[in-house]
Amino acid sequence: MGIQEQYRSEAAALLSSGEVKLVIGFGAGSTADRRRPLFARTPDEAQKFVLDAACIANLSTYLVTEGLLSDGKKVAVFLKPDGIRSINILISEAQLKPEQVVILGYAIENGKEITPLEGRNISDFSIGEQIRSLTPPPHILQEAERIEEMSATERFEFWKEHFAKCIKCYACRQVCPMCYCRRCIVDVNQPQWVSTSSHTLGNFEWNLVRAFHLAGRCAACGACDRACPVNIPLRLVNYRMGKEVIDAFDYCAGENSNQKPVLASFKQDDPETFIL
Amino acid sequence: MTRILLRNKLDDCIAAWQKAGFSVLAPVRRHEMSSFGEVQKASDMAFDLVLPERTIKDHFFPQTEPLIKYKISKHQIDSETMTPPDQKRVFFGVRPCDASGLAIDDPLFGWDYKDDYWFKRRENSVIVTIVCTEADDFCMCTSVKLSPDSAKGADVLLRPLLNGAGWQVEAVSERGTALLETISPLLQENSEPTAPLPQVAEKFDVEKVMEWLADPASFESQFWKDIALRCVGCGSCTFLCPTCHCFDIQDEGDTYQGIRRKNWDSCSFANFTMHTSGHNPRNTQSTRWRQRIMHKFNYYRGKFGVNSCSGCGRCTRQCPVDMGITETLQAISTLPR
Amino acid sequence: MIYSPFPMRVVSKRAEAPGVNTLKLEFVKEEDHEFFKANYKTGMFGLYGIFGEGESTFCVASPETRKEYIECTFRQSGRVTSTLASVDAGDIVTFRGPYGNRFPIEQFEGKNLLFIAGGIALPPTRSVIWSCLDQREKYRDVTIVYGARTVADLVYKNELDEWKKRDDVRLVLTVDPGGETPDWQDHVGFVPTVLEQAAPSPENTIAVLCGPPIMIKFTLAALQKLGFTAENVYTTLENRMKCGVGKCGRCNVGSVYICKEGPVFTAAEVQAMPQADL
Amino acid sequence: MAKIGVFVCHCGENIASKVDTGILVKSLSDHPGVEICQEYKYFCSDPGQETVKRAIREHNLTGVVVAACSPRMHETTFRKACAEAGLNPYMLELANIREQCSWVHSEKDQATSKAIEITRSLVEKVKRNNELKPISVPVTRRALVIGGGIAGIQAALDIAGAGREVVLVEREPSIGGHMSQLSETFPTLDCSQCILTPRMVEAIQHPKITVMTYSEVEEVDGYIGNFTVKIRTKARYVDMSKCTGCGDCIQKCPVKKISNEFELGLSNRTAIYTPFAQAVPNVPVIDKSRCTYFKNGKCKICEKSCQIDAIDFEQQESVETIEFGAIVVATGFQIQDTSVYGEYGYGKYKDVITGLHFERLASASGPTAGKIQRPSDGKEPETVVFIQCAGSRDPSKGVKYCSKICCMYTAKHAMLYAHKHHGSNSKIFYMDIRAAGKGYDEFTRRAIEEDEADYLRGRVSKVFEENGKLIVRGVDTLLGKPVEVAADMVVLATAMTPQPDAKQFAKRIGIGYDEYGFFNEAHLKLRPVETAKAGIYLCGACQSPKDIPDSVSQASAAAAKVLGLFSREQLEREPVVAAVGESTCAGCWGCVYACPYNAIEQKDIRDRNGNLVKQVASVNPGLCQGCGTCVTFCRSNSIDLAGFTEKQIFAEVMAL
Amino acid sequence: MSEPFEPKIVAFVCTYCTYAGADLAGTSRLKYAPNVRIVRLPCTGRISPMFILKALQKGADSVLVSGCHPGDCHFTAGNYHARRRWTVFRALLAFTGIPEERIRFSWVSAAEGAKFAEMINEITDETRKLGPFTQYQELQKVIETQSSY
Repeated sequence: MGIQEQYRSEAAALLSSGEVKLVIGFGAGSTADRRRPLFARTPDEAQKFVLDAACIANLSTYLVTEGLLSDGKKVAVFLKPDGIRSINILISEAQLKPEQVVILGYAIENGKEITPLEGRNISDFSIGEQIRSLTPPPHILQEAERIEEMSATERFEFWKEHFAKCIKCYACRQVCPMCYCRRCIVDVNQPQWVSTSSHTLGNFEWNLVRAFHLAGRCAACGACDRACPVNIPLRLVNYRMGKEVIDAFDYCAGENSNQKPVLASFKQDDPETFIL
Repeated sequence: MTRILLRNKLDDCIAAWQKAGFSVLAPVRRHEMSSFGEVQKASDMAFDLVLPERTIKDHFFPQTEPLIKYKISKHQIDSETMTPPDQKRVFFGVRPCDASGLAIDDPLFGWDYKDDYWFKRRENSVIVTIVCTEADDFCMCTSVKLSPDSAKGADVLLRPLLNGAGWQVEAVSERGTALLETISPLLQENSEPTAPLPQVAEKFDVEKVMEWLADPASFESQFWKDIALRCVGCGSCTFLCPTCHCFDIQDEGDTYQGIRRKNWDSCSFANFTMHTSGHNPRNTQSTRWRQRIMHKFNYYRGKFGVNSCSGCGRCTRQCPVDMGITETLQAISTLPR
Repeated sequence: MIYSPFPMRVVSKRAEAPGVNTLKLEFVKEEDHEFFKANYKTGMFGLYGIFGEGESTFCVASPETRKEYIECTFRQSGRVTSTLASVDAGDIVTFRGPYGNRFPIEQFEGKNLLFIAGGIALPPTRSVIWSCLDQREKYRDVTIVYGARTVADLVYKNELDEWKKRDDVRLVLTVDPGGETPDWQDHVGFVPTVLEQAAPSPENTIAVLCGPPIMIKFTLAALQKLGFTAENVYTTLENRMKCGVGKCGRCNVGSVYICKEGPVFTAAEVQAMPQADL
Repeated sequence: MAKIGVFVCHCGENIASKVDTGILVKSLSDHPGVEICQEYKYFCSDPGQETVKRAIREHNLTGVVVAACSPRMHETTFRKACAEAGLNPYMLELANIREQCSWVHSEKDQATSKAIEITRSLVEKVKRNNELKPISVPVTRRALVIGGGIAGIQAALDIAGAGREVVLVEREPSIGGHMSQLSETFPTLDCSQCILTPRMVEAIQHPKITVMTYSEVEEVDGYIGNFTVKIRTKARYVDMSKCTGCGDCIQKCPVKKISNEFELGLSNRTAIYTPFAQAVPNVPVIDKSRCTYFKNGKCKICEKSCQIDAIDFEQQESVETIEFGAIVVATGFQIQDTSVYGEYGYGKYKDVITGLHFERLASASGPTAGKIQRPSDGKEPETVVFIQCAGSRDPSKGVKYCSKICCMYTAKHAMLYAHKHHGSNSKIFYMDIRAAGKGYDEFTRRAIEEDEADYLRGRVSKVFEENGKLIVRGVDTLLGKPVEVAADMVVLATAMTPQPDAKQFAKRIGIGYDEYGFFNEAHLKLRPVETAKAGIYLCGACQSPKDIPDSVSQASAAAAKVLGLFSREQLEREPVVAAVGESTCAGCWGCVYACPYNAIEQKDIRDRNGNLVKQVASVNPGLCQGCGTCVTFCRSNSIDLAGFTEKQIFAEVMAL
Repeated sequence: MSEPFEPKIVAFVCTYCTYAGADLAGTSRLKYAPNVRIVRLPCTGRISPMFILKALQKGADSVLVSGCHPGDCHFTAGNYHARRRWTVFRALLAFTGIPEERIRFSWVSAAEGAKFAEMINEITDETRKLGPFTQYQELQKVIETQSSY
């Protein structure tokens, strides 16, 4: 039995036994290379699940849909390690109860091979070591390095050109599992900290605030980057923020599910070389 | 015998239009995004695109547009209405679907109250459409009863020559005729065959869809809840749609001055219809997706006699969760009656 | 230009109820005033604004028979209404309108009129009430049923007194149970109940009914019980709006654009709309 | 709209000489929302305040900005004025155009335009101020006194004397502190034990005082009027309720050679012991680390010797949590470790001792029963050299400050030595003689004139042993000559330093400390016994080096502060507290983690039927101190801080 | 010659330490550059990154954020939290090209009037050398005309 079949039957079993009310996985997409989120409520529907190397989306974002888990029932979800990492963060931020999430874990090796991940509950997955050593894809790393090497003026120009394109469709926010706030700061109008207009200034504000709010919380799944319809390399900023909290505070978001938020905790000897 | 414009005359053509006071906009690739942007020479243009990622709507109904500038002083507020720049523009290389989008939106912006911002830009613009020779998996113009060579919304229609050397040129409006006059020396008579149109399959039966949508019972159908499950509620489909026209009006400024702006808004956003009381008529993603489809293929038609979709397929092409109008309408057209 | 408002000077501000104020506005520019006089009909709405904060939509509460001023009554809730609530006489605000359709009061001529309003929904009703009372001779019996949660929540208290004193108007006032004060002389009870007790005849009568959705629902049922047909009951709808002129795309209920085809509808028209979109 | 009154103060010439107030007034008069703008020489004066009040009444002002000095100076003054005129006192802002403008800039036009900008931005802020009401919190009228030395005892007695309950916590087995180690006390030479012991007994017998010895404060939670304190009491292994203090157990204890800490090692003690004979409570403790039973599981001789079964080897340490309204910190000092002065030979030569050792030698209850004998061989010294400032006023090795008591106790030592030993020869190396205090200078004069103490002005460079004598080599700076004295004993006047764990302790209870570890008072001159944390007071040497009279008077002062607080049942607090917008709170609990005061709790939101809808954060206004850390953390902007709301600050910045 | 460039500096400070330190500079009559505008907050913990962005939007050429030294926070830990936020926010600004030299952080106690005065002088001088922050100010200017991409 192939992995896809194995996961289909596992999902079907979860549904038929009544253990979960819903399985969130992938189905065929509108083109051969696309996969789309698929919600199965019956064992039959579970037969439509697809699991292959094109299943790259982080489905954990659906778990924070308003009301989905309020009945206390369980939901199963197909997750890669970055999705599992998201679950850890969401649990530590009290947005999920670990007992409500059944994980159908898988990994994509070399961008091709699907391998199953052992475990069902979040506590079965110890991904701490793994994600700490995880480096972003080489092109992201190279691009980040290239930006670091620029002068401040060049960096500003680089981002200005990218942010100028932003149309404030908030796809980056909507696909992000960490953007679970029912009211986003950009929707606060008394006072209007973030301009809702999508001129470059307003876009700068929005993108900086988004990145800051994700600092120390990003699972590096890249969903925002892929979702951006105007191709802003959002991943770069998120990567840089993640690097900062590791370097400065030895904090790696989503290592486990009982972390204190990095910006709501401190050590007395946190670095402060930049403070006069 | 028809007139043709050769590719190698394009630079002269741009120069001639610029001399006539036009700025020339064409598909460009800039900063990792394709859109319509001002060009100086033919080599600035990106002809290989089936369709740019951004629509020309951007240049008629911009994502953010200053409406009124105000200054606050004691006992007085001075306001000054701002108008779009008085600049004549040629849009070169517009795809039929994008051009149609403009024509679709015209009645909305002109409905009783004329939106001066839209029409000032419309009147200052000449649309040079190039008919399609290629389509991708997402193109769906034929499904909404348009075609890869539709002249809707166009002033000039160009048909690529089979040999790739240029375009067969045809003015389809007075404005188009006038534009061609500015470049008449650059045009030549020729009977070179034009490239064949791409095959764009009809993906759904729009008549059937409209029929189902018009049925009052469909409004409360479970269908909406199921189809919209995976919608994450972003606005990318609406913002990249050549016909979506919803907007917000916002004041922005400091203590002393500011600007009232018209900004794109989206029916996908939860806050879009939220009353200050907290009541929200469209409080779930499924009701919002229903609104979008209903608006495009039922309400708009009822008001303006046309569907608010030109079949560009961007909604699906750009959707982070692979949703879109095509899938929804396909599903509707196959619903059991 | 389409989205440019008229500057308006605040003539006076009156506190109506907790969080509810009425502003009386006069035109700063004569041409704006002329435009308003030429176009305003009872039932229409406008966008009231303050530069720096934005615009907010509510009805014109003054009647079409009095076009020297615009009066508007609103509850303080968001950014714009909070600022509007803080203005004083002499301050400059803005008005954009009048927009929308109207109450067809010439069709009401020769008929009995029944006005029913709940809470903060008296303002739109008040515009029609005065438009008719100012031409009292054209109409037959006039009955006004007005209810609020508490005595304090009743708006236009002076005018209620005035209506009460008139012998050509029948005023039925009520507050919800528990909302009465020790010296309250009028009814205690919900509007539909009080309406049924007052039992106005549906014969040759037009009803104008404004209020929160829940009240509309039950009052409409009461009216139908009394024999009113949905075609003879008028109401207004309020939705979130930004442009007011049918462009911004958010106020529609089903295919109906409230800003252009409304805000005045007959109950029959409202019932034809998809109820889930209200 | 808002009607703001702006009042520009000249502060005499202090502001007016650098800021063109005329221009300031004109500019602000034209600012939107400013109803009236006036200038005056001194707005803080009575007529000035009257002007403000009149303007508030006549113009129905909705807010006031006084452009004058720092809010730290006169905010209270003008808040009062506003309140008297019927305006909520929190509808006031002070534009600081003195300390932060006129006093620090020289160019008039620059200072003027800065003053305009400062004032304008505060006008924008004040437009968005909200009417606030001070928060009332109940006061638990029970005081905690930490430290059972003379300062703590005095504070406890004073508070208890006024009828309020006190818990006195002492970490040693007995109260008494350093004073119980002293022999006679300057300047009266009355016996320290004789005056202290009655106080100790009074404290333990007082019906309103609970003495908790062998106990330490582990955790302090809460805020003024409402502290919750965790106190850990170590196991004594002797039942306090049974023990009569007969001392049989001590007599029988076989482990006898333990260096006696109280006697600074000048004598030994047993494993079960009382620190000193007059200990209060007079109940021994078993030193677990030295006790044979605890080490080997065999012995229990004390248990056998105790006729009333008071020995309890099973006793456990206990933790009690008690509510208090106020805390007096009187944790005292330690003497500096003098071994840093290798050149003085402390630690190397037995007869180089500290002043405190000398106190024990001179004490009638001490190891020598009051005889001055040198530790090495018990001989009475013929010549004693006293070295003052052995640590104090020495930035290089010791401490920068003056320990204040050493001049006096050295004179006393010389005197006691002279009284106890005929033919005594005291040589005192000093830098200055600081004898300011009632009867103090007379006292040092007596030492010199009557008791022939030989004062040599100068530093000692080296002490070394030669032929059984301690050779003290120094300089007499008055004569400008090197001197060498052959001494039998050398007494070092060591510095008073904070307790070794003072900084950790301060952090634990949330008070500030200085670079040495002495606790910070709220204001050195005007609020010397209060700390920056409301409801916590200081007395004694934990704040700075002090002698007994100073410690006692400060203790009484702290007690007066506590009693002042306890005179009210309710306490009014600044209403600068955070509040959560429950409708938008996402319940991520970041604010809960971030709050330094544990003031944020989780609250259940239920629908009409009682079903849990969601959980949101909720601020306890009693606990919130108003730092705003939670506000900044909150991503959905669901928390705001009264007095410094997002709207206010936004407006302030957008007007700059 | 055009007028010499006078930088605009906005400072966000806590009331207990740096504001008091600035007061001390005043009572000590220490002279310093008049370019700084102080916004008083209860604690550095209250200083949100949004404040800094808005100050830049309002044309600040430099922003100073200052509070109590570690261990001295009136609210015991506000400054520790603030320090973490600054570390992260500063990295973000640097990465997006907002020069580090324009956003300054400091600890100034109530006793450090002289440090405050010197620091303001230093920041003013250095900002003067950096010149106006035109790159960011340009964003504000173009919003009048900016519409389509």
